[in-house]
Amino acid sequence: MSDPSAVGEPQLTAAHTLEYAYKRSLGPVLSRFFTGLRDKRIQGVKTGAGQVLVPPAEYDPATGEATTDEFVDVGPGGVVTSWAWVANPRAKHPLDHPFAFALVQLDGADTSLLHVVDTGDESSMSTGMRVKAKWADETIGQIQDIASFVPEEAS
Amino acid sequence: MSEEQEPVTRIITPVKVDYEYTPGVTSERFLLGLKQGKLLGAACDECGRVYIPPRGACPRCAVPTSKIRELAHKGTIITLTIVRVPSDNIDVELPYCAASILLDGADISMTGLIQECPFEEVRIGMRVEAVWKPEAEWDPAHR
Amino acid sequence: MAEHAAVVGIGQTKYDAKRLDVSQPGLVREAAIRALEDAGLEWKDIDAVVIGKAPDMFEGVMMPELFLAEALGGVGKPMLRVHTAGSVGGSTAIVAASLVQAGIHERVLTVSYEKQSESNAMWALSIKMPFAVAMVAGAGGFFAPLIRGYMQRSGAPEDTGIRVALKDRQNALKNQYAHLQMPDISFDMIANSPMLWDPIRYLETCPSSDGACAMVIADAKHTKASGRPAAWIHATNMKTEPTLFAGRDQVMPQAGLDCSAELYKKAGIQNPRAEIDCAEIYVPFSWFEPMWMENLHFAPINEGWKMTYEGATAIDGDMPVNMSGGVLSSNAIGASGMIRFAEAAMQVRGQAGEHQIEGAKKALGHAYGGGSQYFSMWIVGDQPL
Amino acid sequence: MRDVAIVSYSQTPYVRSERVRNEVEMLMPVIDAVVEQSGIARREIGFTCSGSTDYLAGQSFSFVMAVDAVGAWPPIKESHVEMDGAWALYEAWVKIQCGEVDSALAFSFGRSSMGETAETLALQTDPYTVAPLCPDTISMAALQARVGLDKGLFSERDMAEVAARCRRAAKDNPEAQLKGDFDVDKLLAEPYLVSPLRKHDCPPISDGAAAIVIAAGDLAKQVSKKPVWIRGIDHRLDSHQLGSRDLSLSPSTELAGKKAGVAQGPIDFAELHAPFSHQELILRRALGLADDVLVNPSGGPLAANPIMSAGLARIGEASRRIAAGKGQRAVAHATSGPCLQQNLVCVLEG
Repeated sequence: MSDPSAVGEPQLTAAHTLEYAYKRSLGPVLSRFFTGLRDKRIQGVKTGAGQVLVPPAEYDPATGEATTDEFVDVGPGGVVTSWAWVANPRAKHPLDHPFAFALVQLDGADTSLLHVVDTGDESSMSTGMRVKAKWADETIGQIQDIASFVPEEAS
Repeated sequence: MSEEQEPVTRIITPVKVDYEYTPGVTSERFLLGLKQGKLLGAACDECGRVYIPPRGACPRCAVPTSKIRELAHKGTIITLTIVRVPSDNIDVELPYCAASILLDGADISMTGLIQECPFEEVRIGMRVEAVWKPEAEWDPAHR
Repeated sequence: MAEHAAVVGIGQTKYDAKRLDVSQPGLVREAAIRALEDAGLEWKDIDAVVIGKAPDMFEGVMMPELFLAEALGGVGKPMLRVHTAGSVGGSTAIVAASLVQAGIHERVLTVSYEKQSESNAMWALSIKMPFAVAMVAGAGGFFAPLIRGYMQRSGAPEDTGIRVALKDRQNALKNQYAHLQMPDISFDMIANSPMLWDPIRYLETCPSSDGACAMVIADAKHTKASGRPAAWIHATNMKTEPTLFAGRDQVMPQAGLDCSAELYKKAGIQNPRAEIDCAEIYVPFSWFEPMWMENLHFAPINEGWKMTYEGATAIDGDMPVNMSGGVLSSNAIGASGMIRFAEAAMQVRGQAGEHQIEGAKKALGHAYGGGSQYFSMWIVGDQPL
Repeated sequence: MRDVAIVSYSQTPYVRSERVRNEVEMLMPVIDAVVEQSGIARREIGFTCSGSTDYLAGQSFSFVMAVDAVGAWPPIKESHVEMDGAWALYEAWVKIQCGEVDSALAFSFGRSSMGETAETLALQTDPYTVAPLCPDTISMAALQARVGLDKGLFSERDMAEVAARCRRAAKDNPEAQLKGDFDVDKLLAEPYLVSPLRKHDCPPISDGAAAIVIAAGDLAKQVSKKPVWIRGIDHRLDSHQLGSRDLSLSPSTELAGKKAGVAQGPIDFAELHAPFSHQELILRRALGLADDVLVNPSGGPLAANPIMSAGLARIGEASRRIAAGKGQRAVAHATSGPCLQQNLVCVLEG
């Protein structure tokens, strides 16, 4: 039986792109969060056990129960709980210069938000450092309304 | 109330994924055949049935179709539809007739456009012939 | 070996073109919560979750079950994601049932959904690939030639499809969850609607819907203890054949013929038309009702259209089909198969409200997908087999 | 529960790029081989289940084409999960447990090389608050590694040692992709890729397919001289939000391991689906493996990481090693989702 070989190069190749601008309806909880971002407020939601989830979720990871309708303002400052230094950003990354993806526990929140920290260089990053949200020039109600987090003392 | 105060209820998140696509050994042979004005089918290594366009396997036997067969440019309409709905993935002017055509010597029909004939005259069982685009417009996409 | 399993809870969302009031988690949750409430259960009672949906490109989320973990109370539990094209809702229910029948879990939640308003179904179904010239648009372009093939071989009257569409659209008026509600629907309105993919007219096609459907499947012990009406699963079956191969009969696929024949055998059914009280089958384009009547052995080959014509498939006929309004009235693609399975279960549980078939004891749920190549089916009854 | 055994395993040699063959051409020889070695006639196999994802292939319904490689004529009982092939194996195992069939084929496939997989996998994250930032898999894994490092659970040297050991082990595996002898000090002198991960902490990009045939008790004994018994198999899910998890732990692996009965006997070796070096260290702990348990003798995902098959391959590699008499009881593991969100654990015995 012939077995087409994996070696060599194909003669025909073509670029193929999947592209679509998805329109996502948000439901009540995320709607509140994104409306807040547009107004330069970061809000978390309380779970039945009183934990504050940021970003707010409709359902409690611990129990599966719906979260409450109690929202609280958190941040804009917070603590970096983990970070990954991206020395060579990809085109799809939010920043075009070296930055850190980070988990940021905002003041008043019990969970951490995944976002980016912009410090310029890796040596100024550390776990436990204080950062604060830097807003985009124009906020429209999307996660990128927070342009990045920056060191608190530098702002 | 200004528009600014309306809550955000929907967001737009663009998703773009880029690929470099390769068609596979058997499809490539078929596509290169088109470039030379040939309709290259492929026969199953086991049952000998001829597939066009070949996709790499005879699905009945799950074995490769490695024997290339050049097929005639004539065939018979098996079934058809007249398409009157636009679609992003189609660049043919509406309405058009798409038919399943069993080429002489093939064991499976391929889809083709039926042109140069009024729709009402197209029917199942009708004989048709492939008309090639001017050679200058040939590319690995077939019609 | 196999344990008895039964549907003890069913939940559906309202199907609509755009459910802009909910997120994806909110959508699946709505169906899941209703299924739990119907079963009288809480999240902690659920052992595992089986979720199904059609291509991820509809919503632009890869393996969305991962981010739906919280919404489906899945944290700390086993979760499976099934995808078998249009038949997926049915296959998903079957996988969930098998977890109970195998004695692995006692109570399983199964959910399927689609939120088509987040993108464009036609785009997601017919993504243009390099080196291929697309000549058919969406599912209609693919299935229209098969319908023409059926018309040719069966000699069915040309208005058969219109009659199916009229029946299903009238049935939908009896179903609060149905997407398309057309109180003034008439034969002429359908006949005069635009021809999209000849011979399929606009009003003979399914809509694009947002929606979710969920069921709780439990073992015999919990089913009996619940004291609630149950739809006992008498038999399930799945069959697949390749999309295109030499000699394939795409109009009357062998996979469907075999799948239903085996299903009836497992369920102890000798004469399906006499023994099955009603059926919810996957009819995205009107003409598939007569085609599937033959494929499901309810009618001899080339005579399925007679059932439509004689009114046998009407809600007051001897073999009612798609009492809920069917896929023609609500089509949240990934959920459409499960809705058929759930509606069959609702009938034998006596909870189908205005579209209830009086005294239904045995019902068929049917789904198909791909190029008429994936089939999933079940028979449910008001008593254990 | 019925006794069920793995009776054969086959895979493609893992390569950086299957550019010439398409998915069907890649799969056919693998399925041929696994069926041939199973001793069960193709038409006699009771159930078939595959695992794959449309986002690797760049087209919707991409699993449909794979049916061409199976020989689904006359029609077969068949299903598909949009998950790693390990979960396809799970569905197949369930089908046998139902008593409905006595044998089953599970397979999976993917050509990661066609796209930018690290970015594509970012589409798995929450589409509202996370995916728009495109956190690629390497960056997310780096966030996870940092948590473990900060807690002092492991060091960068430990991570480099994992990478060096896996790639050394891969030298004995003709089908592995990235293999060789690496000096840990030299590895640690390399710059970070996404700190705290260096290139060696990350998996290669691999294309490939894998397939397993399983059979119930009597049939397994009849067709195979060395059936490898599935003594336990379970899978669990963690929360999706990275910020609400302790990323240095894997509670779902721990729970699945308990349910699968990992601790009910001595473990000779483990095949862990840990695409990033630190994940092996997290999984070891979650499974309660003793320090001397040999992990990933095949080289593991650090030697070849065919997305959608890498989990099934762990189970297959473990079964192959047991069948070869190089161990009696092993644990195999598969993962899915960002930072080990979903995990499957399978206990195998000779």
